[in-house]
Amino acid sequence: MERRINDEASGFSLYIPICICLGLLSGIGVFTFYYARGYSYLLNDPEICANCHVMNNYYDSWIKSSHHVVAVCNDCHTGHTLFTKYYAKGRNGIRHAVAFTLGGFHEPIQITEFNRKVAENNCRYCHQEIVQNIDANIAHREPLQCIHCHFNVGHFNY
Amino acid sequence: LINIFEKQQESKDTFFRVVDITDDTEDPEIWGKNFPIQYDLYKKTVDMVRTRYGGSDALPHTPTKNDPRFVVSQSKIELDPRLKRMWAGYAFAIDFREERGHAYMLDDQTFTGRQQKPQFGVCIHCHASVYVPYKKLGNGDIIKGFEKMNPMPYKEARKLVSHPVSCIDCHDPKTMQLRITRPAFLEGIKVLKETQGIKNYNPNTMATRQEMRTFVCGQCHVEYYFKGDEKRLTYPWFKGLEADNILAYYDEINFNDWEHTETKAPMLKAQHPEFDLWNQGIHAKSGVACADCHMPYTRIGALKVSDHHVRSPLLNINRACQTCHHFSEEELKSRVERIQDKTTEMKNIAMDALVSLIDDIKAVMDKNIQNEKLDEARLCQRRASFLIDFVEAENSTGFHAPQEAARVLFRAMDNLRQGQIALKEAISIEEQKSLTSNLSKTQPKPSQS
Amino acid sequence: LINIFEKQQESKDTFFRVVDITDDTEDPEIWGKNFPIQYDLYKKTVDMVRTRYGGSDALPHTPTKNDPRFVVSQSKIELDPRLKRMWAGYAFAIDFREERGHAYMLDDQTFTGRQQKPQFGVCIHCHASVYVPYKKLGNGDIIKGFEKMNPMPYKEARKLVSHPVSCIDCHDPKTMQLRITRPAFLEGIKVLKETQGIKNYNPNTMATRQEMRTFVCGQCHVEYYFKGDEKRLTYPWFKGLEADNILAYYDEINFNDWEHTETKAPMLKAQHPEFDLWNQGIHAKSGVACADCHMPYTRIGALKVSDHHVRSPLLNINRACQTCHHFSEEELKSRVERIQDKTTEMKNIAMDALVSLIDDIKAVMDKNIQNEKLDEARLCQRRASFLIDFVEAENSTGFHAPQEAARVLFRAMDNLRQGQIALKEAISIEEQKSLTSNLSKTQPKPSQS
Ligand code: HEC
Ligand code: HEC
Ligand code: HEC
Ligand code: HEC
Ligand code: HEC
Ligand code: HEC
Ligand code: HEC
Ligand code: HEC
Ligand code: HEC
Ligand code: HEC
Ligand code: HEC
Ligand code: HEC
Ligand code: HEC
Ligand code: HEC
Ligand SMILES: [Ca+2]
Ligand SMILES: [Ca+2]
Repeated sequence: MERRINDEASGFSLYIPICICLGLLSGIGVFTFYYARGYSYLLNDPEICANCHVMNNYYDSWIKSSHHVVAVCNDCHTGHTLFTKYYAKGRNGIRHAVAFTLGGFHEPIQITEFNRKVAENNCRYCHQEIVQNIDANIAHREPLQCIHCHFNVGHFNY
Repeated sequence: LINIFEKQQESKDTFFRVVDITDDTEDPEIWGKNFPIQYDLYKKTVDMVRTRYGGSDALPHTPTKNDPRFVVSQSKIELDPRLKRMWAGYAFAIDFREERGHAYMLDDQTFTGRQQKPQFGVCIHCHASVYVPYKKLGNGDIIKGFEKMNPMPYKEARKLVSHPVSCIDCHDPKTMQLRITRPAFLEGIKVLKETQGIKNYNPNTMATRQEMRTFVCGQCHVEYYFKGDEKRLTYPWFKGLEADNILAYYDEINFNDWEHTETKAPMLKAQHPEFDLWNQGIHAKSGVACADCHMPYTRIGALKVSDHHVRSPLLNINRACQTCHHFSEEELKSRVERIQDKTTEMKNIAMDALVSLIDDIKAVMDKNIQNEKLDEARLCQRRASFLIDFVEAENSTGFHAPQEAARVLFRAMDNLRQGQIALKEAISIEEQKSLTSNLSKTQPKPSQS
Repeated sequence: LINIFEKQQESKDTFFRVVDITDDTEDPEIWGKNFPIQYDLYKKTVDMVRTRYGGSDALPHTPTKNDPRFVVSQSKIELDPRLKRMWAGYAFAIDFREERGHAYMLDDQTFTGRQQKPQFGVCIHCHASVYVPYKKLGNGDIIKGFEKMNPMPYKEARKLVSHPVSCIDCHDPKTMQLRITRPAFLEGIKVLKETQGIKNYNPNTMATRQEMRTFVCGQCHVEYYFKGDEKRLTYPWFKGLEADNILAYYDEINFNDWEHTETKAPMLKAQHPEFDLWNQGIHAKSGVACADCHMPYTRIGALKVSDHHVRSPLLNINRACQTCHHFSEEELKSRVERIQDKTTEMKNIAMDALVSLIDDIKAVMDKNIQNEKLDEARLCQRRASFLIDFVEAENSTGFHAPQEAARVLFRAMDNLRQGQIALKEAISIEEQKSLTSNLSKTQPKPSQS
């Protein structure tokens, strides 16, 4: 199966965007990041994600999802270790702010391989106990993808 | 950066009514003043782009007195001459082309070669903006207008209309809600719901919004026939929507579209049963409407609008499909084409089998054989031909309901098999006859003595 | 930073090993000590529950010397006697029952009426835990063991095995990873991948985990035949997995299962091509594995475990389907049954048509007609019979690939039509002959003068 995944930003090419990010922190970069509320990523309130109309669908259906009482956007979309949390936030905040400003991103939005791994890792972070048996006890080259079966636990996809 | 300001403005604004639109505003350009985005998209239906089985090819055409069109779409009967044998003696054997965008519906009907045979006002029901003309003709009553226009000579009725399907045909000008304006659909859906035990069904008051997103299309994308001399446009849903139900209904009222010139079989023609076939599919069962795929929401700035550029979803996969299916464009395209390839494989085998039945019936007729078994073979031709046509004329090449389309072709093939058996029997009966008649010749009959 | 994703590496081997399991541990009860939940579920495959087209009926059976079973499942050939005509002269016409849970696989094979005809060790490949026996027989080499057991008389080989499919047949005892243990599948999938340009394919090293969740089932749920006198179990995937590919392969090597006693046609039998048909369906294209539906995860206490009670998903819809399809259980059940009803409708029409071709071939043979056209009719019977059987023997009643199953039946129907035409010609040829011979009778031949 060919799942709809944004092939851009293959999981681990981490340093490049960081440099870009530092670069952007000067001049219009700052303005964009500020005005387009890229900093939303640095906060934890889902409403802030919904600052961007392109995020509204996700916000609206997250409200209806089984998880809205237990997980906010960042519980799934940023890492749970301090570094990965702010790394992912910064990285996405800038990418999305830029994309939002300049437009030209694929719609419906597609999660990147990097962010899918982040999200599924967060599934495991919370559901470690219940899935260890199917996840850890079966040695294999790669684990099963949670979203193969649970593709809209957090929200529907648009 | 201005970009951002705009984006945040957009998200707030709702449309202002520049002009006032009434229930008599026929011209889409006027509606366009209030709804410029939808109007611009609507005008795009002039585009002609090909997909593997759909869309349309833009072919240059040298204008003639009878046909002033500069561009036409590809001729299906030239691409597949077997269709001419299938329809021998019927107008479709003269001219039948790939359908294209809504913008062309009125011209393509006015100038089709099929006009060489006399046509009637009833045709216009699905090829023009008739809501206002019907009202005028019926002094405010569209049903009366409908009944008046149906039997008119086509040329005469044609003078009464001036636009292809337009805003007023699908929308209530006050609320912009969807509205059914086509008498034949109002009557057809009422009959259908009755078979399901629902009395006096009226979509404009009883249908959900999601249902309306299909019904507006079902006004035209359906199999139909003309009832009686008043040429009343009728949707044959008295026993149900499936191909077999419709065939059974035509057999019962023994309705024929024409007599086959080669075999003298009483024939039926099927036309664009998109609504009929879609109803048998998994998308219908899942409540997925025509508009979901053919007019998907598309984001213009901060606004979400229905894409009024009605076209093949394969030209717009990300909006038409990916909101529900999380697979790549290529993958989704290949899924559709895989379904369509299989439908086409079956259709081709069935078409060859149909042509050979036609040949074999003729061969038997040439032997001056004439008996009830031959008539049985003709009935098999009639049924097989209608069932094959049901899939051939349905424009999704099976996608709207893959298994059902295959089942219909399977049924056709069974009829073609029975037709061959009937011919075998027709011959052997004849031999019995000739044998006995030979015998009787040899013995002098009492009468002769 | 390197281990953002360290989580999944953590905490392997969280279950304690009560006993030590080696690569020679055949008895599932011993595995059950380490994995009590899976073992308890595994034992549940003795349950017999009916669905509209699947599951199985528990029928009481009075034990006899040859068949000591107290309970059997319903006999398909009694429920549909047309199958006896279809298979006239073949063991399946003696006894063919609805399949049931894994727990019965060894007994059902040992005591089937089909044992009245001589059977061989090859049968056991898919009906018992053969991994350890193969290893012993081949002194550590399962391929050698496989080759030795295949040609043995069944009774003799039967003594070497003692369990139905067991843990060791699907799992590597060290890692609990899925593992392919069946020589015929290893060889079959290698051949298949070669047709797709992949050399030396080995699922145990090259397949993804998700693929393995299908392959372990594909070891047995496939069409097969016995090659040569060494009775090597072979999966006919040399031209591909589709029914047509397999038929073309059998025709090419002109392989026959038996000769039809009524028509003398060279026949083929299809058996349980679940893996073959599933591959043509949308679920396969979407990466949905057998285990996803037939062994869905089920929550036991604080753990998710694979439901080792392998059975019809319709008996477990909420887990088998609802994680992916957010529709009610009734709705999902009705979707499956709607697909199955249509498959069954087509299958029934095709079966009747097959029986009438058999009758008609016999009728022609009774007239002592014997010519190449009659042989052609026999070939049509062979092909139609195999294609119908492909759908009849496939145990999802079309669900695994609805459009494809319909296409296969359509192909069968085309062969039945051609068979009737061939018979028509067979007769007319004969008449030509008799005519000319009559003529020659009337005129004295030179030789006679
Ligand atoms: C500045 C506007 C904006 C805000 C605020 C915003 N997003 Fe986004 N987001 C976007 C845009 C634009 C895209 C599409 C980018 C692309 O596809 O390249 C996107 C894409 C995404 C994606 C998928 C693409 C990927 O990178 O994997 C995720 C996940 C996501 N956003 C989550 C969030 C979360 C969580 C928040 C709040 C913490 C948030 N967004 C806040 C504009 C925004
Ligand atoms: C329970 C976990 C969870 C929560 C909570 C969650 N998401 Fe997601 N999100 C996911 C997963 C998993 C995916 C990948 C889905 C897929 O590709 O099928 C995803 C994908 C996305 C995408 C990309 C669209 C796509 O289909 O790939 C966006 C945008 C997004 N999320 C935004 C948000 C926003 C905004 C919020 C909060 C309102 C949110 N998410 C809350 C798990 C979650
Ligand atoms: C912040 C912690 C957290 C994260 C991250 C998280 N979950 Fe959950 N999830 C929970 C809790 C707590 C519940 C129980 C709440 C309930 O039963 O409704 C739950 C419930 C569920 C359920 C059962 C209810 C349902 O929706 O069927 C599923 C399945 C599930 N999670 C899957 C996932 C997957 C897949 C992901 C990653 C995409 C994920 N979770 C991410 C905390 C989390
Ligand atoms: C092959 C399909 C499949 C995959 C892959 C899968 N799950 Fe599940 N999951 C299920 C099914 C089926 C259930 C329902 C079990 C039940 O209801 O007994 C379930 C249930 C759950 C639950 C809810 C248990 C409960 O009832 O509270 C959680 C949490 C969960 N899964 C998390 C995950 C996570 C995290 C992953 C990835 C590591 C994952 N699943 C991968 C099929 C899957
Ligand atoms: C699930 C999506 C979906 C739904 C719902 C759907 N269609 Fe389609 N339709 C398609 C696809 C895909 C094609 C094939 C297009 C092609 O071959 O290029 C198609 C083809 C067509 C065509 C021929 C288009 C062409 O380019 O020649 C017409 C007309 C059509 N559909 C009308 C309808 C009507 C009317 C309805 C509702 C009764 C409907 N469709 C419902 C997806 C859909
Ligand atoms: C008033 C009648 C009418 C209505 C209402 C109508 N159509 Fe059509 N449609 C037509 C006609 C006529 C054509 C063929 C035009 C031509 O070939 O000149 C057509 C063509 C099409 C095509 C083929 C375009 C192509 O490129 O081949 C699609 C797709 C289509 N319609 C979909 C729809 C959908 C979806 C709806 C409802 C939202 C709808 N139609 C409503 C009459 C109608
Ligand atoms: C019930 C609605 C309806 C009626 C009545 C109707 N049409 Fe159409 N017509 C359609 C639709 C929908 C299409 C596009 C789908 C297709 O071409 O299969 C179409 C396509 C056409 C086309 C373009 C494709 C082709 O066939 O060459 C012509 C020409 C045409 N119609 C002529 C006529 C004529 C002449 C009549 C009267 C005898 C007529 N139509 C009556 C709905 C209708
Ligand atoms: C063939 C049918 C059809 C025609 C003709 C048509 N529309 Fe629509 N229109 C629709 C459908 C379907 C919707 C979606 C309605 C809904 O979701 O309830 C829609 C929605 C709309 C909306 C609501 C906002 C949106 O985009 O969803 C507006 C405004 C609109 N149309 C304007 C127009 C105008 C202006 C015209 C003429 C230029 C027009 N329509 C012609 C079928 C049509
Ligand atoms: C509004 C949601 C929606 C849209 C839009 C949609 N689908 Fe589907 N599709 C479904 C549902 C629901 C099913 C039934 C299976 C399921 O439950 O996932 C389905 C099933 C299918 C199947 C398998 C059934 C079959 O007939 O073989 C295919 C293929 C498919 N869709 C393709 C498409 C394509 C291509 C498009 C765009 C032209 C499309 N779908 C648009 C919801 C949708
Ligand atoms: C998407 C879900 C799904 C997948 C994937 C799937 N099946 Fe099935 N299977 C079904 C359904 C539904 C039935 C029909 C059950 C019934 O009629 O009761 C079925 C029936 C069967 C049966 C007959 C069961 C009975 O009760 O008689 C067998 C054997 C079978 N499948 C094997 C397989 C194998 C082997 C695979 C993988 C190659 C597979 N299935 C993949 C859903 C699935
Ligand atoms: C070693 C061979 C073998 C393997 C491996 C195997 N099966 Fe079977 N399966 C059988 C046999 C033999 C039967 C019939 C047993 C009987 O009728 O006595 C059967 C029966 C079934 C049935 C029918 C149950 C019923 O109630 O009718 C299902 C469903 C099924 N298998 C699914 C699977 C799935 C899913 C897998 C993989 C996870 C699998 N099988 C692996 C040989 C096998
Ligand atoms: C390639 C694997 C395979 C081989 C080899 C095989 N079987 Fe089976 N057998 C199955 C599967 C899978 C089922 C369950 C599905 C079905 O019954 O259609 C089954 C079911 C059966 C059943 C129960 C249903 C019925 O047919 O009454 C009997 C008895 C049986 N097999 C006997 C035999 C005999 C005898 C042989 C040797 C000639 C044999 N099998 C060889 C895989 C195999
Ligand atoms: C017909 C094949 C088959 C047989 C026999 C079988 N299993 Fe499994 N087993 C599977 C499949 C498929 C999985 C899922 C593996 C995966 O997801 O990678 C599995 C998973 C497991 C797991 C991992 C945890 C889980 O539940 O997913 C354990 C432990 C296990 N099986 C134990 C056993 C034991 C003990 C037996 C014997 C009593 C057994 N299995 C027999 C097919 C089988
Ligand atoms: C792991 C996910 C998954 C599971 C489990 C699953 N399906 Fe599906 N199913 C799909 C996907 C993906 C499609 C393709 C259409 C789409 O993209 O939604 C599909 C398509 C379908 C369709 C439409 C295609 C067709 O063949 O008509 C039906 C019906 C269906 N599934 C029923 C079922 C049933 C019943 C079960 C349980 C026995 C089941 N599915 C289990 C993912 C799944
Ligand atoms: Ca077209
Ligand atoms: Ca069964």
